[in-house]
Amino acid sequence: MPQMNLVQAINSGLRGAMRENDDVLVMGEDVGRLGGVFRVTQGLQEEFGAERVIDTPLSESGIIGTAIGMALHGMRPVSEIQFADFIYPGFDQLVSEAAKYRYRTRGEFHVPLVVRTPYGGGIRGGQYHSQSPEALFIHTAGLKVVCPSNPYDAKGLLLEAIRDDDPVLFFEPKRVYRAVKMDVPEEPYSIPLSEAKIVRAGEQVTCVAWGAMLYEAFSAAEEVAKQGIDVEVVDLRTLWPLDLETLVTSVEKTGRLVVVHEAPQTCGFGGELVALVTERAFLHLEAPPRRVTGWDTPFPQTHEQEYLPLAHRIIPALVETARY
Amino acid sequence: MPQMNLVQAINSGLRGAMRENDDVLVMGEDVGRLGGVFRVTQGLQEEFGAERVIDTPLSESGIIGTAIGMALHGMRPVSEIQFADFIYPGFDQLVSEAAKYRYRTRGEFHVPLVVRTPYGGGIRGGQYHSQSPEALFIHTAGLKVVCPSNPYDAKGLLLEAIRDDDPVLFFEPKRVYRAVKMDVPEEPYSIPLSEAKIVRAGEQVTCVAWGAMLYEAFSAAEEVAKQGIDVEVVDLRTLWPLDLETLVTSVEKTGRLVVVHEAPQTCGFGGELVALVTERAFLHLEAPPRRVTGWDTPFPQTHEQEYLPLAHRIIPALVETARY
Amino acid sequence: MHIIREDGSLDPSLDPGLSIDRVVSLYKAMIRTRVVDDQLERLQRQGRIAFHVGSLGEEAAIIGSAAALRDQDWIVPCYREVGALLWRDYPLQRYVDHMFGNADDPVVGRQMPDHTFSREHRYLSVSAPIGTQLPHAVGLAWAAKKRGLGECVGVFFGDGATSSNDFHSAMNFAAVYQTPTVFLCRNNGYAISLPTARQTATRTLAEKAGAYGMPALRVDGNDVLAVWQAVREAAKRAYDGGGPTFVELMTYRLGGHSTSDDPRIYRSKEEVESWRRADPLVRLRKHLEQRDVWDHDLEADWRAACKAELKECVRRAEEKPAPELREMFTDVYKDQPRHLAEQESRCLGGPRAAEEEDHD
Amino acid sequence: MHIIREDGSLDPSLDPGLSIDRVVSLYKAMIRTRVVDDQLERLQRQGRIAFHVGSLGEEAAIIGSAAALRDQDWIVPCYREVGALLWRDYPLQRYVDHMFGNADDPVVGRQMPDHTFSREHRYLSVSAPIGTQLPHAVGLAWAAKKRGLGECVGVFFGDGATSSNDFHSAMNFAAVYQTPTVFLCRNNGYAISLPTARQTATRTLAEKAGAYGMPALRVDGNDVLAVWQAVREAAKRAYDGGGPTFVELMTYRLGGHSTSDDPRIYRSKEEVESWRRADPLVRLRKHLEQRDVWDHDLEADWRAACKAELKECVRRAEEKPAPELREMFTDVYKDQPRHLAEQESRCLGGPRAAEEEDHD
Ligand SMILES: Cc1ncc(C[n+]2csc(CCOP(=O)(O)OP(=O)(O)O)c2C)c(N)n1
Ligand SMILES: Cc1ncc(C[n+]2csc(CCOP(=O)(O)OP(=O)(O)O)c2C)c(N)n1
Ligand SMILES: [Mg+2]
Ligand SMILES: [Mg+2]
Repeated sequence: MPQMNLVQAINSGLRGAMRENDDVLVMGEDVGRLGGVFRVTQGLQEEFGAERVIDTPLSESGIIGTAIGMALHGMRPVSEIQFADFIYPGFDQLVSEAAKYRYRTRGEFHVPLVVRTPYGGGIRGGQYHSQSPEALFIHTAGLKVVCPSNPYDAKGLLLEAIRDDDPVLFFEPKRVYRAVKMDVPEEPYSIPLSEAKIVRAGEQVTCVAWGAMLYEAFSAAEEVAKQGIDVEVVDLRTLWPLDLETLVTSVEKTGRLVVVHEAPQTCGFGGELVALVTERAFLHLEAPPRRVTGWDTPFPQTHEQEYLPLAHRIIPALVETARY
Repeated sequence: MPQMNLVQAINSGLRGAMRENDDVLVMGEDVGRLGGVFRVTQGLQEEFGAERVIDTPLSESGIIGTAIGMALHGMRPVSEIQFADFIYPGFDQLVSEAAKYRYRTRGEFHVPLVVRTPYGGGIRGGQYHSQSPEALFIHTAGLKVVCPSNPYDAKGLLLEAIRDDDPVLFFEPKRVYRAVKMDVPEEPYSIPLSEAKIVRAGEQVTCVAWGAMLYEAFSAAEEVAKQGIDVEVVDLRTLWPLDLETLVTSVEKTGRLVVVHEAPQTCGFGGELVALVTERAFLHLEAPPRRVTGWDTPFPQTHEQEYLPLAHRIIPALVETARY
Repeated sequence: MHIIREDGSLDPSLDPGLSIDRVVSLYKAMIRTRVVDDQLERLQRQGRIAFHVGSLGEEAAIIGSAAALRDQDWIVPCYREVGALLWRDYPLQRYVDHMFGNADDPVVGRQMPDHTFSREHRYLSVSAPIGTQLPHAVGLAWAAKKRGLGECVGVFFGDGATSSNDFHSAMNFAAVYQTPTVFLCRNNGYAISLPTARQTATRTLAEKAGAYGMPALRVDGNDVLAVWQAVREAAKRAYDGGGPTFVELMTYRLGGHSTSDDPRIYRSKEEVESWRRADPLVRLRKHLEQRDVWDHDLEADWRAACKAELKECVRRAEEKPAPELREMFTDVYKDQPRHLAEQESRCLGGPRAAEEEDHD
Repeated sequence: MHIIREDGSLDPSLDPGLSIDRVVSLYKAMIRTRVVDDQLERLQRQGRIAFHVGSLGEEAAIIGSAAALRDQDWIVPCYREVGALLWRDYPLQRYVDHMFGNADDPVVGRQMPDHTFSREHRYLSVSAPIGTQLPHAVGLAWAAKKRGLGECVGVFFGDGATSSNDFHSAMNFAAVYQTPTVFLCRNNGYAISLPTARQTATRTLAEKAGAYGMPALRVDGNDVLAVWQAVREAAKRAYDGGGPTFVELMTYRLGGHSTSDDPRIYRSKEEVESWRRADPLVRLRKHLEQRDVWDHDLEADWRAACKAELKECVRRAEEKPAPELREMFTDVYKDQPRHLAEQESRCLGGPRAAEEEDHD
């Protein structure tokens, strides 16, 4: 089986989806001729032509808004937003239109749209090339939000997202793009949405993460294992709709929860997860749920490594939570 | 002292601010000649002229974006967005620019901008005239978010917001616009931001609300009092930066928390409040914190009264929490 | 551009040659829309419906445009164009049920009144945010082109919408990709209280098309034949692979912006009066009478028939129950996720709001 | 419009009559910018700075525009215009400190390199999102007008930015309110990989101004005198209450979009070569040599001086420490709120990231 990094796996997923369904097309800034600024769509225009791999003008509202129109006609556009930080000009189309079209037409129309976008820190991108805006979309009823952590999941979840009949935000951890390689089948396959994965079984603390921070949570778990603290690490994979069962079951077992994400803490998805678990597993909780997140500031550049909730910040949170 | 409803109090606040400072101006769709679709700016253009009470073209990005430019020059624009549901075309300017300008210039430039907008349900407005998007802005570092519940607070908080040197989102509960009248001084006065108010002292459950739902929380508290349940009702007034001390102190006393808001539950501000209180008052909690909120659907029309977290839904939450 | 002159006579050089029956059917549709508007406004004032946004004075622009498109073409509405939907034989009862948000409302009370849609009639969904429908119309047309279908898309919007973000991206994408889209700009003089002259510094809205390299037409939107002619020309260009066209329909909003508006605050009686004289119905009626196909009795009978039809629909609509509460929790996604199933049962199993809570 | 011909000779009929010293100073500023660009690109390739976005080939458009504005006028940058800031005597050391994000960086490492600003020099802050600065430039000019100051505002942006939402609202507001704004559109042929010809269906970008009722000028952006002339004319109109002007500066991005880009993937050597022959520096140098105010030695000395100056700044910048960690937590608001004070002490009191975590 070929080894692929995240960029190659997503590229392979797009290729597979476009081969199996003529209604699938890719559009965005610099996705065609250049193959995307991260080269995720490299080679697609050669294979599928400029009619299906479309270089668009510089307008996120156009990229998302016209894709909604194509989706209403029955096509399955995959729009790329060059950086998640630049999704805001298309925000109105996502929250006012894509998210509500099925509801406001009682299902007569729906929007099978996927919006792919690289998110998060790790490339010294400063405040406009590092953001993690997932919470804004999770708060918007009608959208699904996916965030894979590894190449295998990324390809399977992307194919599933493209087949899904509702709009899906697909956040790609740019920090992982070329950092991890693993076996990924050439042919299309799919991984169901809304299924979390326990990537490390443990008894004492549940640590939830996704995307790039999953690796930090994992290495922190390995680290504290040396101190005899046994951490269960959960990779959410799909952020919304959430696989709450897996999460609650884990916390019912461990009685302790640490949530990790890059986005600022306040009103981030971590707060929602803490609230949900506290509501449902209150009597099982032996320590206050903890959040290890980006600080409540814009994303900095020089000190990026101290802004991100990396292992060095997760470790003490796990220890304190375990020892509470 | 004159009696004013919410519309009159805000109008009086704007008038006072414009009289005491020539740099204050009002701009937005239909705010001048018409006096606003809710008549909040009625009479201002007559007094201050079309140069300071500006009818703008139909562009929220223009209304907010050009106001940021004026604020960078040292003026104090107050932009009106006709309904909070229509703020999204201006979202990029708020989160990418207004929120980050001070940080990214180390304070050399700042944006003293107030964005006023009616929010929430209660006028049969359906999904595009009823939204409560406060969480999106609370999640954005660099913005302040205010939401008054009554005419007196509204005028004082508005004047303070206009004097504040940072961008402030000022959410007005349209459901309350003409529903409440109270004594409001003619002359300007101000109420500090980030100070919550305990509107009903109680011992057994802390109930947090703001804006229109404060009345529902209050009447629910009065109702359960008849069953001998003593509820403390907190009006946050400023949502962010938060007066966490008042909240935590109250929960340390009561050991129980119920949060009420109109926005959908998932990733709403309620989740953040539950997480914060659980993190800080864990050992005082005698029951799982509860959220009574809008459902995770777009805002409906016919069944608006069942979508909103009105007293009939708050009462059982208070009772169950108290009896837990 | 005029085809029917003020006095009702036809400029023979411009006559698009519609059969007289067709012209009569246009007139009858315009009258029907007018009658429906009048009645719904009454119902709103009586508090029997929550809201109405009408098309008083814009019937020629709306129905003339709809008539110039073919059945396979899509209509993407703003919110004043139910006349175009009715022209496509959308059942009046369904529309009235929607206005009451009752159990037979196609959107089961999830939207405000006048937020219609119908896949069967190739009519997308009205949404309140201004301009958001424009990129949809471009994408829809783009998809039709990619799929090799002969469809074109007519999209309605107002003068105010030309200032919206989405207008800019839609116009640009349509021109760059040459999508078969017809931009139907109802320049009715106002965006709520803002006159078009202060919405933009250009003299006309048609000029805006130039910024995108798109051809434009500008016609008297109160002259149904001129509207039909211009829109047909634009649609032809679209079918023939000639790409998009911007059509400015010069008209006037004779009524308030909606039932929530009081236009007397921002415009003069005289201005409105002068436009009443240009009422598209009056002019077309003159024309039909000159051609001896219409008279006072036919007018009276038709208006009575339209009114009776509506009243019967209203009677039925008011007898129907409200939509079931569980309708609030479906169609957020194709399959209801667990969290919504839970919320639904919590809601259905919980107490109901006190009646007086109901701000009707 | 040309003023300096290909061969370096001046078209006397168009000569704006700048003193020869002034023209020389323009040339020297252009060379200095070019040298700084070259050196910073090297530093980035050596991994000593994280990123650089240069102005190779666009120096005439940038410095000619800056020179045509007065000291009291504001410059609102896109991200390639540090040459304009240096023209206003912004200290080179400060810029280099910023490029290294060290303790003396005016923004203390909170932004990527090349995100400069300076109130002292009336130069707003660079931000990455395309187009967002345009409404600021309109609001800034609007405020200056309301306050009765004679200021005007020049705002830089690229061809790609003309497709942005904010371009549309900024152009419309500027024209409706007649703000003293000069729109400086650097049409450098590309938006990263997208050629201007596929960014829009119009032949020129200047045509877009018509959609807003705004006058436009279109000049050879590689001819510093033509740029100066056009921008001065636009600025004059602004001072005289004539409102905004759109100026299209026809130029070419000789380098990559930024140090992260590889332009060979999307454009041909031949195309680039043909534009190298139109290098604004070469043309202006020819002109100065014809006027006997410049020669090989002066050129060599000046380039050497610029290089030495930069190298000294780099030496100093590299000696300086990183900004203090606590700088991460200030200036989110004027006064630090309690939650940020808490986060600051948690961060400062906590462990540090392992060095290898540092993706430098
Ligand atoms: C984005 C947005 N901003 C504001 C509003 C409030 N609003 C509703 S209709 C309207 C005026 C629209 O005018 P125009 O486009 O000319 O259409 P018309 O009503 O005249 O047919 C406004 C400002 C809205 N619906 N959407
Ligand atoms: C809203 C937004 N979308 C996408 C990007 C990514 N991006 C950065 S520069 C650029 C191209 C800009 O081209 P142009 O406006 O012509 O300026 P130039 O770089 O040519 O000077 C793009 C797409 C961005 N910065 N902001
Ligand atoms: Mg209008
Ligand atoms: Mg460019």
